[in-house]
Amino acid sequence: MLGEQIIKGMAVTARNFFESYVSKDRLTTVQYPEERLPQKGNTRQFPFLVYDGDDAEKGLRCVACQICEKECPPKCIYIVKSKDKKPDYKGQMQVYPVRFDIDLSVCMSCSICVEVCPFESIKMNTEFELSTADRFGGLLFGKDKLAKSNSYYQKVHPKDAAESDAVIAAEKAKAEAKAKAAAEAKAKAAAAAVSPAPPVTPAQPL
Amino acid sequence: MTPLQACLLVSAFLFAVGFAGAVTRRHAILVLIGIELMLNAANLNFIAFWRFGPHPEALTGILFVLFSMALAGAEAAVGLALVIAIYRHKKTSNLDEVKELQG
Amino acid sequence: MFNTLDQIFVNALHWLVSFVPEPWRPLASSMLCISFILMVFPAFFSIITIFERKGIGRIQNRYGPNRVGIPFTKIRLCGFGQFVPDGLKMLTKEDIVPRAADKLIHFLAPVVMLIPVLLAYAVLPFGRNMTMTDYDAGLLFFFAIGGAVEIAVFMAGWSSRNKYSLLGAMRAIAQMISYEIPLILSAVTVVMVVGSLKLEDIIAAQNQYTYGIAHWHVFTPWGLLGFVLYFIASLAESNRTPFDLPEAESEIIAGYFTEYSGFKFALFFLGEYLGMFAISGLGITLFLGGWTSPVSFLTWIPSYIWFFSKLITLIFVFIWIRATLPRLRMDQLMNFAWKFMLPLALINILIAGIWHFMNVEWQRWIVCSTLVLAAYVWLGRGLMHQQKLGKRTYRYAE
Amino acid sequence: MSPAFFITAIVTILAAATVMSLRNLVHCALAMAITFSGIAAIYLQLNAEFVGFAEILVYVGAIAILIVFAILLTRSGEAPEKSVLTAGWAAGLVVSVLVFAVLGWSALNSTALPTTVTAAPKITVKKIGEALMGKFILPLEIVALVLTAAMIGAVIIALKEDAKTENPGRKS
Repeated sequence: MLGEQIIKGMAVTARNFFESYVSKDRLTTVQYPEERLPQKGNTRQFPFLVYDGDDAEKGLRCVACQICEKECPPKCIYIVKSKDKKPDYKGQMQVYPVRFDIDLSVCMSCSICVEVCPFESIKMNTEFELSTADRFGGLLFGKDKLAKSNSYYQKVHPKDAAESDAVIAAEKAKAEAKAKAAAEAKAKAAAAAVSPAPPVTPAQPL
Repeated sequence: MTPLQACLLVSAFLFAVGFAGAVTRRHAILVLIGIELMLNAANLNFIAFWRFGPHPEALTGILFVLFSMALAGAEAAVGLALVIAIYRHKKTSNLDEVKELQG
Repeated sequence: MFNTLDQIFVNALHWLVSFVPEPWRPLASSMLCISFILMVFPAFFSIITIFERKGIGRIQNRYGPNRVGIPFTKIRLCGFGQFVPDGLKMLTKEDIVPRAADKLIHFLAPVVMLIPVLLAYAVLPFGRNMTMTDYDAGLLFFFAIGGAVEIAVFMAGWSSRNKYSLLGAMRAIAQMISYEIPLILSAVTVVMVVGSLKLEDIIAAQNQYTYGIAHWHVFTPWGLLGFVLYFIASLAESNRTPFDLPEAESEIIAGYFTEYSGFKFALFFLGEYLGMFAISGLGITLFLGGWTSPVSFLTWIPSYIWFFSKLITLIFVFIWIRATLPRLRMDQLMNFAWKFMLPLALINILIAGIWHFMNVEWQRWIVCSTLVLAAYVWLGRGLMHQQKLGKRTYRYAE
Repeated sequence: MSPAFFITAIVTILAAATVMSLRNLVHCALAMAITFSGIAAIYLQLNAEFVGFAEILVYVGAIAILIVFAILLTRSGEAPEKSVLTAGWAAGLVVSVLVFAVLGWSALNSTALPTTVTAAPKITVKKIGEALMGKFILPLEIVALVLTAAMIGAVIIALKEDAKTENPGRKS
């Protein structure tokens, strides 16, 4: 009979209408600013620089090797090396970047810089509410805005942070082992150097 | 100047305008509009005389106007159908050029 | 006490009018009635636009607007303040007039659209003796004024000098004309049974109760068929889905009001909704007993409450249908009007005649119900079976 | 001559004059619609409500749209360049002015006109219905026949005769 299908269709929409007030899984919309969906594990938005300890200047891991600058497809990283050096986490004297800019309006969050970085110093952040009034300067982040502490990194990407810390610990252990070996070699060499000239009396203790 | 005379004057003017339009204008549809106006002027007279006439309960004026409206509708329909048919044949609705008598 | 509550508006009107000196009284009372209508129904229009957006949202499993409550404050009112920013946006938008448009007619079209729609409210009975002007031929007045809207649609479509708006206007006029006939014929059945064109008499005829149920026309077989026909025709008359072809966004942008923006578009929008309220208001008066209460023990509720609650439920069904049914193609739309609605309306008049002259109580129920069912099924089968898709034929405009 | 009647009369007269004087045909059709609604308003003032509403329904609602459709179908929406008047327009104008003079004069000083202003007759739709069905039953049936014949005739005339006489110019 004419009109049966119309009534069936109306029944479906009516059920939708009343169930949306009753059952919870029908209405899946999230009221964005107030409620937020939990972020997925490997969320990545824009890169940031990691520093150890609490002082961004001293603890910055980046050694301005400019590999990420060369590898970045849209060329949105700009690094200026420093003249002097500062010790890095292994105690070696390394150059550090005086200026490390990333143009977030150009960056396409491909995280190639994270992959190529040999020093675990650049990672992907999960913060996306970066809207600014100024389209050019506002999204050009300098070193100060990019640097975040390692603890922040643990909080944002716990799993990757753990791996990165493990790598760094291993590096440090290897460096210390090498340093210890070098120290022993130096000690032996010093010992060897001392044995041919024993008569030199040690300096007078003040 | 009784209201009846006022109505008669208005309908006289409408009739004159309708007649002028029907006679002077070149376009076929405007002639039809002129005829409609003339019919309406006549209806206005009927209603005026019915309203101010001796015994309005006879309702002859009103019913005459109703029938004339029905006929005016039929006439407009047929007239416009003719105009469209002429336009389709001669590609013009200018009355001066529609002079041939055969089909 | 109930009667005072029921007549509260009427007494307020008389009290206010009594301040005016004697010769100006009728003018003052009509001015007050006009201001009442001009206040209530545009406010009703703004609320209904929010109900519509929230209702359609809920049907599609999402929230409707729920952010704007009282402007400039934090109160949300779950979205019921949305019409203020909407209205403001509509008013402050730039009013673009196409260069090739016919300025005068382009400007006049929304005005000519709004005048008949507002005039139609003069005849609707909102409550017990709350009709603004009670003409003896009130129903004819309503349909005469309703017919005058087509000229405004044509003016809008033609004056914007734009192919789509002209096409939209032609479709809208063709649709309005072909659905006006079933609309009027379904109202004729009510006039036949009640015997008068006066809307007050039509309501008085529906105001009696047997076993507590009101004598609404919709409870009689011919009345139900008439109401269904009237409802479908009023859907088409106010260009609502599934007959909203003239303003089908997907096909011809926005039909006849493509070239309108800002305040003129708001007027068209207002005109469409006010037309919808007027036609459903008349539908309520004709078939759903106007301001009478459905059951005898509820008559203490004031009459205008009944009218407006019925109006809201009818508008909800409009919204419900808009959220459900897809849009009809132009030939299906015309086919449905001329091959289904018109014959059914004519048969309905026959059935109403039989109903009127068979005065044996239960016999006429059976006869009329079977006739209604038979006609519906027979015409419905006729409509459903001829869906043979012939080769597509084209007619070129020469 | 109440002020309301005076205003409506002026509006109707002006609209009627513009109908015949405008160049663009669609403007004429819309001015015609205003004239018809003016006439309907005059009917209402003469207490002939039923006829006034019928006038709006028939003329403003239907015939105006019919004429506008005809204008569009015959492609005369734009104003023509050449003159809109026929050859012998002057004579026609003179005759129509004469017609108005004669009618006006006879209306103003004929003696047979009823001068008494009678009270507004209380007519109801029921009386019109009874008169239609009673005394005027024959004209009603004849008008019904005329209307059907006119409708069928109009459709046949306007029917596209691509079936019978093929227009050589156009491949259908």
